[in-house]
Amino acid sequence: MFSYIGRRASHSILSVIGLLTLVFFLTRLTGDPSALYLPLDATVEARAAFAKLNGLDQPVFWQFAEYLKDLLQLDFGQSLRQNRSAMEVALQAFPETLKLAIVAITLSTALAILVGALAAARPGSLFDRIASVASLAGASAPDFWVAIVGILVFAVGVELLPTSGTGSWAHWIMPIFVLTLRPFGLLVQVVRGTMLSALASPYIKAARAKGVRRTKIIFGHALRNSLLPVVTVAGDLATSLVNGAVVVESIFGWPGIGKLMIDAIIQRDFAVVQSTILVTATAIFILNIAIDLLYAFLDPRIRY
Amino acid sequence: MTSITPKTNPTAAPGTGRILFAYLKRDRLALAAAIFLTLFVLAASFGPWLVGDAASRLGLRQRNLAPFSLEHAWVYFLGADTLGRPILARLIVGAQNTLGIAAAAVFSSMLVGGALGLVAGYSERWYSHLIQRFADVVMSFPSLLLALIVLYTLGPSITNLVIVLAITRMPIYLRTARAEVLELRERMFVSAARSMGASPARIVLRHIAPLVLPTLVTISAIDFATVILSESALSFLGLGIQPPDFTWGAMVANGRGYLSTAWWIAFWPGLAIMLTTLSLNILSNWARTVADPQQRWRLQTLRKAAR
Amino acid sequence: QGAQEIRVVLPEQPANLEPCGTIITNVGQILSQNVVEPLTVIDPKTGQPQPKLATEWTQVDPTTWRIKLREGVKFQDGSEFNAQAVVFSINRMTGGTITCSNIAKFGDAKLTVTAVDDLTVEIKSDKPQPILPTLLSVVMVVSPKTAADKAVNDPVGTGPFKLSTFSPQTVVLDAFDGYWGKKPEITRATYVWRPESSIRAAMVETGEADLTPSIAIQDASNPETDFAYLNSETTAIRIDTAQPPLDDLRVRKALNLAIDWEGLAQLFGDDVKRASQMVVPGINGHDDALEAWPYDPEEAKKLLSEAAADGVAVDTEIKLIGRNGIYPNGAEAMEAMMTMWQAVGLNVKLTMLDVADWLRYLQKPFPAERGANLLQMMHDNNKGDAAFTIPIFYRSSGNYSTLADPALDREIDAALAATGEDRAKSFKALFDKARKEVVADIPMFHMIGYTRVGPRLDWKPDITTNSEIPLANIRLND
Amino acid sequence: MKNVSNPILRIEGLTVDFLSDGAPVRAVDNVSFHVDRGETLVILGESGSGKSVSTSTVMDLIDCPPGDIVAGSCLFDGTELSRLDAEARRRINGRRIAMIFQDPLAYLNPVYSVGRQIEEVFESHGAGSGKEVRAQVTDLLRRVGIPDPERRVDDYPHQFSGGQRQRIMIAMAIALKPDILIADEPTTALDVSVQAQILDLLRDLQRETGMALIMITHDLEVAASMADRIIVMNAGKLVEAGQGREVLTNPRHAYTRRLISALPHGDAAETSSRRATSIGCETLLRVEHLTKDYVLASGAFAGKRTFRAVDDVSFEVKKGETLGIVGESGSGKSSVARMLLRLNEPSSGKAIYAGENIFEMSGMGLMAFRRKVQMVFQDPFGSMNPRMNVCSIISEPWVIHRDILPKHHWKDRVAELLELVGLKPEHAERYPHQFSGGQRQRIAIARALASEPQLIVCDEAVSALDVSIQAQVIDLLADLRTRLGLSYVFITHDLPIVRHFADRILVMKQGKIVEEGDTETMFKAPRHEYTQSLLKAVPKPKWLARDEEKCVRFSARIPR
Ligand SMILES: Nc1ncnc2c1ncn2[C@@H]1O[C@H](COP(=O)(O)OP(=O)(O)OP(=O)(O)O)[C@@H](O)[C@H]1O
Ligand SMILES: Nc1ncnc2c1ncn2[C@@H]1O[C@H](COP(=O)(O)OP(=O)(O)OP(=O)(O)O)[C@@H](O)[C@H]1O
Ligand SMILES: [Mg+2]
Ligand SMILES: [Mg+2]
Repeated sequence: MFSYIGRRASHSILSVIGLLTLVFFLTRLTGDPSALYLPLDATVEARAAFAKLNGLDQPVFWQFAEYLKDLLQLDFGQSLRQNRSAMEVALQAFPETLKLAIVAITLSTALAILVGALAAARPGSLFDRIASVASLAGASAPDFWVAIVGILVFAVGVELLPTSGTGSWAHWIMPIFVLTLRPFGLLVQVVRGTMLSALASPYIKAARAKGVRRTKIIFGHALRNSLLPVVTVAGDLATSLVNGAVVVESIFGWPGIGKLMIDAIIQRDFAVVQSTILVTATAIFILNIAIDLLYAFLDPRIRY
Repeated sequence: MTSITPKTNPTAAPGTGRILFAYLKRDRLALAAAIFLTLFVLAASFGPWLVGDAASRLGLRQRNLAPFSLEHAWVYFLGADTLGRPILARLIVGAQNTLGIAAAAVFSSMLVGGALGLVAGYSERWYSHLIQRFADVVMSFPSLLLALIVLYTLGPSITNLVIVLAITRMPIYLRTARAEVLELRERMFVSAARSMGASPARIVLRHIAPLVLPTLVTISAIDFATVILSESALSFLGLGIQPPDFTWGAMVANGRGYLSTAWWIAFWPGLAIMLTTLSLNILSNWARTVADPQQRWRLQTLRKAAR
Repeated sequence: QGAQEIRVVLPEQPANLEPCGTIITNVGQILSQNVVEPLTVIDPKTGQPQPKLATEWTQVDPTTWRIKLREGVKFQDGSEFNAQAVVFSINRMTGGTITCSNIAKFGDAKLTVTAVDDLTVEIKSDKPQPILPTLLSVVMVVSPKTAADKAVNDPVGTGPFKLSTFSPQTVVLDAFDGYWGKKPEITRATYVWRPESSIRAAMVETGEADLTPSIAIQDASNPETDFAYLNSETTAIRIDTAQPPLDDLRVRKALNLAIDWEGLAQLFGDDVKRASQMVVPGINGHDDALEAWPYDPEEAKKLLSEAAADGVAVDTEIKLIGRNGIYPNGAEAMEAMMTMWQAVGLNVKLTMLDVADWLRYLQKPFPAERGANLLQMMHDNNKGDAAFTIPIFYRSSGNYSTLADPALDREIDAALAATGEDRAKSFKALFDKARKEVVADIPMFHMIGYTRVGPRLDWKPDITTNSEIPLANIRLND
Repeated sequence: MKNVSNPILRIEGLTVDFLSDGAPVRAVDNVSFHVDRGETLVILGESGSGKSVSTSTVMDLIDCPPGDIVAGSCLFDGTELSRLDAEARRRINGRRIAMIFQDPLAYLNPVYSVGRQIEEVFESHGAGSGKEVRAQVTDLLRRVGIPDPERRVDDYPHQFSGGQRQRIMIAMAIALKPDILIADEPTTALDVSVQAQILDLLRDLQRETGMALIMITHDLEVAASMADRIIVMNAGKLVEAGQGREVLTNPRHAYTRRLISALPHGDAAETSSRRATSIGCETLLRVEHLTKDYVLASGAFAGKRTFRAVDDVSFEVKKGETLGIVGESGSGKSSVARMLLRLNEPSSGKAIYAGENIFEMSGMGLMAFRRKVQMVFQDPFGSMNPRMNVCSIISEPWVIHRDILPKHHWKDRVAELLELVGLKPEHAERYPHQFSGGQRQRIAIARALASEPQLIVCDEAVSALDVSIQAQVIDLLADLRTRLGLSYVFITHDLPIVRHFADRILVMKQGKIVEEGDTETMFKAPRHEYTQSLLKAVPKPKWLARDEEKCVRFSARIPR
């Protein structure tokens, strides 16, 4: 087990290094930041001066060597735009995203398991149909649509919630709601599907013969046996949330890493792109290791 | 062994198509979904030919025309968009690009992701690890950055758009397939197949894949909506579909600024996306039932004995 | 939120608060005139420079200006405002050790600043600078304690407000007690940002905020709170005159004539003004008498068939290059124009690009294999003088220019060197020529901005609102 | 002695159908029986005759639809079960009526430790929790003969042998000392000595609590030793009912008579034995010093323990020979079989098949080997893909090895194979879950035969078959051996069968071979004391015990 974790960790570190290398070279194929950073009417000399000042005039391999050298001293570069250390910028934004992601994924997984399991317990019933249609409608609605309409209704219309921003618990409600919809819809379907197969298994009959309560049969026996795909899909959704929920972050003014990363990419603020990817990739690799360990915990037949 | 006694009564089995149709008729919701999707596909095939001109005709003086007015031609029944073009006609014409791109992206990500996931789950060799770390890397790679890179290196085209969309959606199929395989490969019938000499390919494709597929199809049905919506975000960068061509996703994005003043611009294409996703899901649930011998009775006409 | 505190919602987060970047909208709207002050300010009505930290200026000779500074001014960190501080600020700007956006306004001019006495400086330039006082409106004076070799996020200036917080969510400015001028009514201003126009409008509506600039036209639905103002932006399409068939004057004219301008104006609201030239009224050099191109598809078709008869390949594919998010409804406008051009028989194809990609076409050096192309652009001249417009577009050395006409270049150089009445007249003549003889662009509209101002505030936006929102000018309705 | 007028369970006119697109399948047809407190009712019957279905109905385990209870009433202790609501029914299940399932491998939840699954019975009925329950659980495991129960409670089902899992199932069923215990083939996977221990346990329980026992079995000896009354079912119908002794010694219905006469005859075995007549001298398979250690890690982070399941096993199989492997449940028989098929890697040792070490084969060699060696798994249900119908299951070897049979013959050949193992050709379209335990076992055999192998490893291949079908299948296997020179490794607990069918016998205990030899010699003069105890541990008829006669064998026709 521990040797497995060690092996996974070393593979993952290698992969992150590979990822960073890839990002470094590929981002530099996407255009010249000086054109974006300077005003449109800046002169050619001004742009050349800018490139020189920021080392962009060097050959890419040289820049990469410099980058590696700095990395060894835990210097992740300066943000061109923000006049700050790029890693500082990323680390400041990441917790905000993480908070949202954790709440959203926990909530949606818990709710989806509940709803999906109950739907699977009575396939074709009214509850099943309503749950399916409602969750799918939520999952396929554009997130900005839900967010803006939500604000127009709940903040402007009935004035129950603040429009946006951070601060009180009330500020959490709408962002979380928007973030929960898609994971919820997808997970309800996955739970329902895998549960249907699990409920037809002989061990469910055995549990019934033992007189196990129905809720326990559903949630203890059938669900537990169908958790593998559920955990995987939830993990994948968590990953996309960890990568940042751009729409929610920008609409609600949530200072997360998603918007930061998008802005940095659009503005070719390379140091920030690299730092944010390093932060989120680390989180994602750790998450995936945790999920793989969870497999072994959930199903004793799986051994690494 | 014992001599073969050929029997000559191959009871003419009703064609699989007929059986499937009978199953479809038993599930009203699935039937409705199938009809609905057929309509969409028909719209996608014949729409441009029917209302193609109307869909691109400017009407700057009837910008954001409200829906349900009968004063204008029928194509304006659902209102007009920000350039006064009839939304209904645009929905019909946009179906082709939308469904085409989404289907291509979802299908290829499911195929590639699923296949890699099956390999990664079944094999314990080095490439299994390689595939998994590859998935991790793809997951950590921002899709927007990928899109930009593709745009700058390969240039804008619909194929490249599909490639980007497919790559970004792929890890979920890969990881889900792998997770299921991890459990399935420990099952006895896999051992049995192995003991009969089935090659790994056969075991994976014939024995494991059919049990993994339903989950992948469920995910893909919802991914359809995701892909349609994210497609418009990537088109915004200049990758892929460009005006005057458009998709439902682009129509939704177009109405973003008008949610409080002209709700219909984003609403109708959003509804179309939602209905497509819903239909695909209902059909995928139906297919899951058909494919599972233990559930299939739900779609059969159970003839009870007289009592 | 106290009685004298206000909250402003901006469309975008300022990436930094470097005072040398105040020409960037979201930096300028926070810092300019609030935290840091320039030497001069431009009068929005006349386009002429007015005193701020400089009180008087005289041109000693064509390349030298002498400037008198205001007395009794202190920086927010307590340092004294004097000639040394001005020298420091200008050197910091031009020194090349930090990346300074504002310097772009000076073009390739080289400046040397010397302190004559405690409250007088002398500015020398390598070339004649007839509009130096106008240029000084982008020179933000910062405390000499500011780091000279790196961009900062904690600007210290002489303005009525000092920066107290800059976090990823807010910027907070507090009134500065030692301000030299009139004490503002507002004691604290909090800035937040939301990109979605409808959300910003909603925030003012619900009272979560008091002011938001640049809301979309469709959100400006309440005449009580929503004010339109002519901003300094002019939209246009640049015609690449170097590429056939666009090198033919008839084709370029036809491009202008084929657009249903009235219809197109629907996209930008009732208050938008049809443009005949690249600068807005009020800018020195704007020609009020110049007529914009009319809508005349028949004439356009005729011109095209004439050109075709002369062997011009009018059916060559012409790329219309748009930029996503350039201005509200920008993509729709491109789609509409493409359709109209197609209607007169031009083979125009639209490509919408992201900024970085679009920039390659905008700025020199242009991509080699660019083919016939039309480029969507927006020009913002809020600095009062056509000198910030004409050379870039029409001089062969101009950064955006596709022209190469030595005669025209000479005319432009002469106009730039002129002063007073002469200057305005030469600029007008140039705009006239550009519209009628050169036709290197398709001016579209002078754009309108909308600002929503909450009922607590007594304030109206004007042409400068895109670059600054001076809090000191805001009154409170009790 | 027994209060006949007030039976604890009375079933009246039970008729059960299974519905699908086609005509309904009638599984149980107008069956009535009853069982009294403290009584043992044995249900005998042909495989697929509806025994499991009718008893499952009592537990409300038939899903309706696709099941359809056409008619019938089920009176438990005076209450009509079908009228109870779900909660009342739940409270009866497990506490008052308990069931041991026929197929113990599939009926345990793979993701919970066995201890937890037994504890669950207590928890579900509010019969305690925590430490005390755990103590009871280990005690139960000890009583059903799981070695080292304290350590093994936390292991998972897949870490137990077939027989051990069956005993775990039994422990689960008797946990709350139910009023009625329905035991569906409770000892098929158990060797005779463990079987005796379990049967004793059940008897003790009956004595202690007055439990009624409904026992479904194929083993006539077990039936004789347990039954107060016997009912016999055939093709869904009840064909005979009566006191145990009467039915067994004086059968009236034709099927019953056939059943009893189909028993392998002891003395006659000498003449009508199914042993090979000519064994080649060619060695087909030679196993040398085979050893298997399992890693037991109960928690994700717990340290490793290993357990030696197979310990230095060596033997030989000649062409045309049947090697019987008998032994204690959990002694490593299935482990050996799985290694021979290269499904598990051995910890050490060699197995030479036709001159090549199985464990070093790869690529085409392995493929060729797998064509020639087939296995019938102890768990037939698990060994079939639930998504494939019988036709594709049986024809799978032909898909894999294209040269066996041309495609247009497949359908006919499937029908033929089904008939050979006593099933009907129309069963080809059904799916594994639609069969009875014995039927599935026969499908597994048909599949093994389909690839025309040289060696078949049969792991409890006929344990769920009633004697008549068993005889038919054994005849078939013997016939193939004679005609085609097939060899068998025949793992079983059923001593009469090995005696009847095997040429040589291996006896295993705790992973080691304790005795090896010629069948007759072994039965006549067992050397090892375990073998001796095996041969002695034959159940004796109940009526003889009750009549306190001396320990005389129930039937002189079955000498042991
Ligand atoms: N789900 C089902 N669908 C259709 N037929 C079924 C189903 N389950 C059982 N049957 C059929 O019902 C009949 C009775 O099955 P049952 O399991 O009761 O047999 P059994 O007497 O227990 O046999 P065995 O001794 O082999 O276990 C069999 O012919 C079987 O094929
Ligand atoms: N995967 C496993 N992990 C740990 N222990 C195992 C595993 N499989 C089997 N065992 C143990 O190995 C021993 C031998 O098991 P095996 O299945 O070979 O027994 P068997 O002789 O076939 O018994 P039975 O007659 O009951 O089927 C048993 O004690 C069992 O508990
Ligand atoms: Mg049975
Ligand atoms: Mg076994």
